[in-house]
Amino acid sequence: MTAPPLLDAHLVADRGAFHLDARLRIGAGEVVALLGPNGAGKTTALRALAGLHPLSAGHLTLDGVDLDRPDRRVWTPPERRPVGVVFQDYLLFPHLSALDNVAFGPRRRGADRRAARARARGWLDRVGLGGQARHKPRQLSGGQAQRVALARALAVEPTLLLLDEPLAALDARTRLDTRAELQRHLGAHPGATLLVTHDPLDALVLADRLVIVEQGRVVQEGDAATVTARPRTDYVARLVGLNLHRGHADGHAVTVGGLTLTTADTVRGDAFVAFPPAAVALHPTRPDGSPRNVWPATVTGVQRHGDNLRVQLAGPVAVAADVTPAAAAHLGLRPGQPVWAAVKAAETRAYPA
Amino acid sequence: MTAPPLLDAHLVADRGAFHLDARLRIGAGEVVALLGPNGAGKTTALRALAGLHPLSAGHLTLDGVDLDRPDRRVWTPPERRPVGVVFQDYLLFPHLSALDNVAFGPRRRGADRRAARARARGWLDRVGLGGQARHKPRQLSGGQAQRVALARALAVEPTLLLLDEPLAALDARTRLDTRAELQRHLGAHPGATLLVTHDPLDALVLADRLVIVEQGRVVQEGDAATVTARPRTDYVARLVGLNLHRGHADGHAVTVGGLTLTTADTVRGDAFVAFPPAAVALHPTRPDGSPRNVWPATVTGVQRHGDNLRVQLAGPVAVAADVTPAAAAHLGLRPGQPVWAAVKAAETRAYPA
Amino acid sequence: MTRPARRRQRVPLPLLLPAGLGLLFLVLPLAGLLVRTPWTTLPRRLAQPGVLTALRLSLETATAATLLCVALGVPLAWLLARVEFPGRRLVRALVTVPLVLPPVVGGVALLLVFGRRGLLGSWLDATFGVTLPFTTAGVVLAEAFVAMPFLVIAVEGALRGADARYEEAAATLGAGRWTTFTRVTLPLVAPGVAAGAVLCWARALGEFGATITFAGNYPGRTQTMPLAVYLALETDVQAAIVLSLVLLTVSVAILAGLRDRWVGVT
Amino acid sequence: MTRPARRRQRVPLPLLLPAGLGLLFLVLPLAGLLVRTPWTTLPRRLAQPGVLTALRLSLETATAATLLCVALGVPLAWLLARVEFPGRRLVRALVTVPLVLPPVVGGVALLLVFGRRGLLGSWLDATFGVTLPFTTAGVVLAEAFVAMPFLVIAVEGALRGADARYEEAAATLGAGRWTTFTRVTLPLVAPGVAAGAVLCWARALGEFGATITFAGNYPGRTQTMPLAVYLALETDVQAAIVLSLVLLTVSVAILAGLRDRWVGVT
Amino acid sequence: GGAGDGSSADTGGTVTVFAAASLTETFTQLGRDFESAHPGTRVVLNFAGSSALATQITQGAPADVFAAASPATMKTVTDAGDAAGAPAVLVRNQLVVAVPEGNPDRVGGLADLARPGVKVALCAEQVPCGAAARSALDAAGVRLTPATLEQDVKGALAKVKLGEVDAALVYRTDVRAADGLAAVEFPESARTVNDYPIVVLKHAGNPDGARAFVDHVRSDAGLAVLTAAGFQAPPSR
Ligand SMILES: Nc1ncnc2c1ncn2[C@@H]1O[C@H](COP(=O)(O)OP(=O)(O)OP(=O)(O)O)[C@@H](O)[C@H]1O
Ligand SMILES: Nc1ncnc2c1ncn2[C@@H]1O[C@H](COP(=O)(O)OP(=O)(O)OP(=O)(O)O)[C@@H](O)[C@H]1O
Ligand SMILES: [Mg+2]
Ligand SMILES: [Mg+2]
Repeated sequence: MTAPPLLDAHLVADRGAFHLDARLRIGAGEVVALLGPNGAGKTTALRALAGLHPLSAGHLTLDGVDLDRPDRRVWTPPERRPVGVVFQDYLLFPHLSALDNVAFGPRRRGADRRAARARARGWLDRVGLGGQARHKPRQLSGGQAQRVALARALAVEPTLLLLDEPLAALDARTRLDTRAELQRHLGAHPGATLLVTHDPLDALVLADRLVIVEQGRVVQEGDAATVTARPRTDYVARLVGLNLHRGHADGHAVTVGGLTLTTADTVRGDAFVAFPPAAVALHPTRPDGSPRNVWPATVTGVQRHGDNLRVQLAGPVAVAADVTPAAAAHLGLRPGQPVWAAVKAAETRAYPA
Repeated sequence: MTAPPLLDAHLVADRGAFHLDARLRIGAGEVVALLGPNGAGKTTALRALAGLHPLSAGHLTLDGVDLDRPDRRVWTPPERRPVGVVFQDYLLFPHLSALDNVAFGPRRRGADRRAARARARGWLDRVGLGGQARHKPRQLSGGQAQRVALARALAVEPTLLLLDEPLAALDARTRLDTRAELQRHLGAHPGATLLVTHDPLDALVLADRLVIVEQGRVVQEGDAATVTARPRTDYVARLVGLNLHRGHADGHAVTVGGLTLTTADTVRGDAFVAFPPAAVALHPTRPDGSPRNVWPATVTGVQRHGDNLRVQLAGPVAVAADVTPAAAAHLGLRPGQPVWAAVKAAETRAYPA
Repeated sequence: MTRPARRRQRVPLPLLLPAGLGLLFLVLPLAGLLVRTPWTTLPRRLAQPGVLTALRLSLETATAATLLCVALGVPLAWLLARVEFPGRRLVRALVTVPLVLPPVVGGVALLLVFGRRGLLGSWLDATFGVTLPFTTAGVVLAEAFVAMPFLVIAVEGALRGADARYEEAAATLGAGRWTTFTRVTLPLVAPGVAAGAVLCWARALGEFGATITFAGNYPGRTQTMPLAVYLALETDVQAAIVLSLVLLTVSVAILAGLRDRWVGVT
Repeated sequence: MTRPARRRQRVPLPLLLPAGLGLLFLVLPLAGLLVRTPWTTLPRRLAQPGVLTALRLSLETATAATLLCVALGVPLAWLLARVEFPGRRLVRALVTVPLVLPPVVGGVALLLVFGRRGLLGSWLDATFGVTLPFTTAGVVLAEAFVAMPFLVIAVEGALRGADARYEEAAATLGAGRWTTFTRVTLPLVAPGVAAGAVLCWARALGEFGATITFAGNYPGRTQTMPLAVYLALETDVQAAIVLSLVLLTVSVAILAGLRDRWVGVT
Repeated sequence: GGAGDGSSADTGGTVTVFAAASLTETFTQLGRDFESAHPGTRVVLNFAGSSALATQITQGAPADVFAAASPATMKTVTDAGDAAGAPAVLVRNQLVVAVPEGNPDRVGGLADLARPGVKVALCAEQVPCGAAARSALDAAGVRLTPATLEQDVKGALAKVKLGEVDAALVYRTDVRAADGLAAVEFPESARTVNDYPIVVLKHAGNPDGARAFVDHVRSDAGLAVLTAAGFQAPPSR
């Protein structure tokens, strides 16, 4: 992007002992997913953007306007920010019907009662709750409430849309519909969107770019392809389902712990090496043949994982391997059993750390 | 099972205009997942099992003991039921530390303070929150709170364990760990488990059997393989990612709407036919060759779906098709465009309705 | 809020026993009064001309005082609950002053401020020709002074109990503090306001000391039921009992008629 | 509860204005009293022997009355909030009786029940040799009678506002109703109980009519500060003002010293 | 209860006296005098409104002596059979017009109270000072609309003191006790004297002490204390 991003923020904030220090830029029409483990500071960042948590330093510029600038004592109250929020635990007004909850924002932003209600009705229909318009929040199931919250935030058509786990409480079917709906809306609207989510699928489907925070710091960011192909932390690796190890590379060889892995990529210096659990083949005895990376390991755990079994292995490097139930039966896997692990060089990826 | 199931229940209950009427049987050590769209009555069923919502008819027998029998005016209060519950929105006691929340159950079930705390500490460690033992619930992030709730319910080691979306708020990484933890615990404990979830993956990984409710009724049940292979309602079909149609079968031919589909299976009479979106091939012109089922269709929508694109098609039957971005670029898909859809008979599954 | 739908309510004895004792303690004295009520002469006593006038005046002034308390007390409670300012703790303690002050002294204090020679009263008199003592408005003022702490404390408690994150949600939807207050906060704490208003109303209805001291006692103008009761006590305990019972019956009937609205059942 | 951490608190005028007026209304009379306080003779007046005794007695009896109210009133509030029984609405209205009853009549009613010739009193006297009127215990009783409604109503409101689903969660963890009450419900509504207890204590501290009627006016035994104020008013308004200020200062200091604990700030 | 040993013939122990609030100062003094005259005896005083005291006594309050501010309240006690013997008149009190010091409105008699612009506080007719005021005004043929009908003398006095009214009809003793006020005597007051009766109670725990106390307050020394406060000696003396 050559144009300045719609949102340009450097969020520095404290919450008890927790310290957040994260830079965020989101372009017009761009959807950024904020991912991170529990307690990483995602909600705190979102609250800071909404004006609900003060910045202690840094800045927040939206559409060229400085909303927050602690050094210059500039601060904009939440109600004056063109920001819409879907909260993690709904926060639907209990005394208002679903319709009036959704109409609340348009009403406050100047629409008359009738227009606000008409707009709200449209949004309720779009999230599939046209029939529940008169229901009070306590008469809605968890998922219905979440969808009303979504409609309420979308109804103000904000420049910056913030969503804290907007799809978490939806059932698989509704989730698909609402995700598609959300995707359509996000595609249509010119503002910036920040989506806090735990679900990598939501992030991959909805977001143009991923920002990953851990312990208040941005640890990785980039588009889905880069992040999924080249995770840089354990958390990201598990998120995208890869084994990740950090070691020292010298051309096609990366030394990790006591093991040297041969990789297809060429790197030098500190490097990561990543490979999917499905790429790890298990053998009862040392295998011959093409796999260049072979090492003895010990089974420490076996869990069902989808149609396959995921096997945890200890050894020179700790890795996870996915095997089919048939293969598992053949190997007779149980904790403590020694096996040989093999990974083809072609299935590994190495990149600078 | 020849032995009577540990839990044998016929839950009939009313909640406003909503009527629940569901039979549930869970064997010792068995894990049943209760799936259904928002508002289907999952939480209501769970509350009835816990004794928090009265049955209006039916019965509830656990381990041979009648806990609920409205016809004989038998009713057991929640605190006397050997039942543990993880609530959908945590309900951690705000005035107690995480440790004391978890110790609450053991304490009430007779352990002395020291023993209860020791047990609680063990459970907190197992859900990865040993360091947060002294935190009050409001100092925990959403996901941390959920994990404490999980530990609290598990700490009473109940005969019947009820979980209302126990993993919904967990991030992908913790979810994997906690799911594995949960699976280990469920595998070890001799009681029955009912798991309400929206996540088909949770259900497939954790549950031995799936029960699907819609509008208060059980619409399908069975093990994962059966349910995923032979969905019987739209909801289930979308849950497991299949196109599903109901029609009339006559041997290898099933007539659905105006279309007759050739299937590999042989059925007669009312029948379902199911096939995955990935099995639907799209062509710009009528294809020649092996696929036996070919029909003209119109694109109504295209969404990203993982690495692929999911294309919604109208025509004699409405189906979804998954295509690679490359194929989509080749076809130049946009809404309104006519295409030809083709499905190989070998990729369809037909079974009696 | 969802309430537990437990089929059979078993009430534990350690709760039932003190609850019953408490109820007995509150209700027995009433029974004592009823036993002493001169039932035969009751109709004659009730028919006396002053009774109805005093009752009407009592209900009117108590209601007016409650409205005044709500109008001033709810914003004050909001200020105490939601805005941090230096000295807040002291202000909160000062709010309880009328509660602790013996009402007669409260009346004297009101005279010192609003009386003919009072700090504000002399100015009010000179500027607007308004005198408050010995008027019905004075009764309302005296009752409001004594009853306001109940409203403020009850509403502040309700505000603190309410989840302030709803107000955050309202702010993100574009509502300023005032709109948030009227559209979100007030409806959320409505049960607390109702409970406070009931306390306030009941206290105003029973007010005696500040009223007689500040507003005096003149039938039809400032003589409320409690004043009539006290005067009756001077000569005839039974007449006082009858008047008290009238006051009680009317107020209990009104409160019971409000259904559960004033305790937050929606 | 999370409180909004808004950087600059802008207080809307339509809230600030009535709040300020309300505060002024509550505090101005106090200023009036201070203006009239005879500062020069203050030390001499305060040094008089009865003052300290009456103050101590007031604080002790008000505290004892509050404890009694909490012990009986919290279970009663729980019963009203959580158990459905026929006539609940009437019982709830009856709880407000001592609020509306003019306190002197309340004292008469207490005499009719607990007096030596009263319904229960004669039995108590004959069986246990216990007489309550004209004793310090009688003061506590009279104050508790007058103050209990504040506690019951405040706590019931808090109970209804509390999310009953926590109690359900406790039940599923094996807690019976009593354990749930002590371990979950009480801690959850602790702010409400504290607010109610403060109202109750302040009301008991200012109690006059029921006390002088039921317990008499014996220095050292039943003469609390409000009674001393009343007697001082017979001869000397300034002495009464001084005594009232002593009472106020002590109570405001105690309430301010409780920090914000009694309004539910944890 | 504060009763001493009733069977003993001496006055030892405690004498519990229920006295009208308007006797607070004089009876406190008299109690102290009595104690020094009878070492070993304690006088416990309970001051309140006469009617409240009467109610307490008829409800079995442990009292030895009752000194009321009006014959009417005394009558409720004697009617209930709680008095031992007939009450004696202790002192009398006379109505005056209380005005602020310096008498700014130049009130000279009852007739001046009816002048327009003069605000007057009276006691309500249910209490002795109100009944007395009514008969005094009737006797003087003065018709006036008071600003307020106070429940007791104290209330009426407070209103004069704080300047809310310009004059009030109260007892002489009350004006004497308060500073900043002046009393305007008027001839009709002779007809409206109010008697303070005193009696030993039937259920007295210490009847001998009670009698001794009554004798003490009715003695010349006792009366001196009372008249010093503005009371008049009863006619029989
Ligand atoms: N009210 C609070 N007081 C003190 N610390 C808090 C508070 N709320 C959260 N924290 C701490 O701040 C950190 C960040 O919390 P935050 O809610 O932003 O995390 P999150 O990334 O949103 O987590 P989750 O995925 O669980 O929602 C956590 O470590 C948490 O312990
Ligand atoms: N308190 C209530 N009063 C009346 N109706 C209610 C109440 N709570 C829920 N319902 C209705 O009962 C039905 C079942 O709700 P329930 O909470 O059991 O659904 P659920 O399957 O758990 O949904 P979700 O997946 O959204 O949690 C819904 O249709 C809902 O509208
Ligand atoms: Mg969060
Ligand atoms: Mg649910």
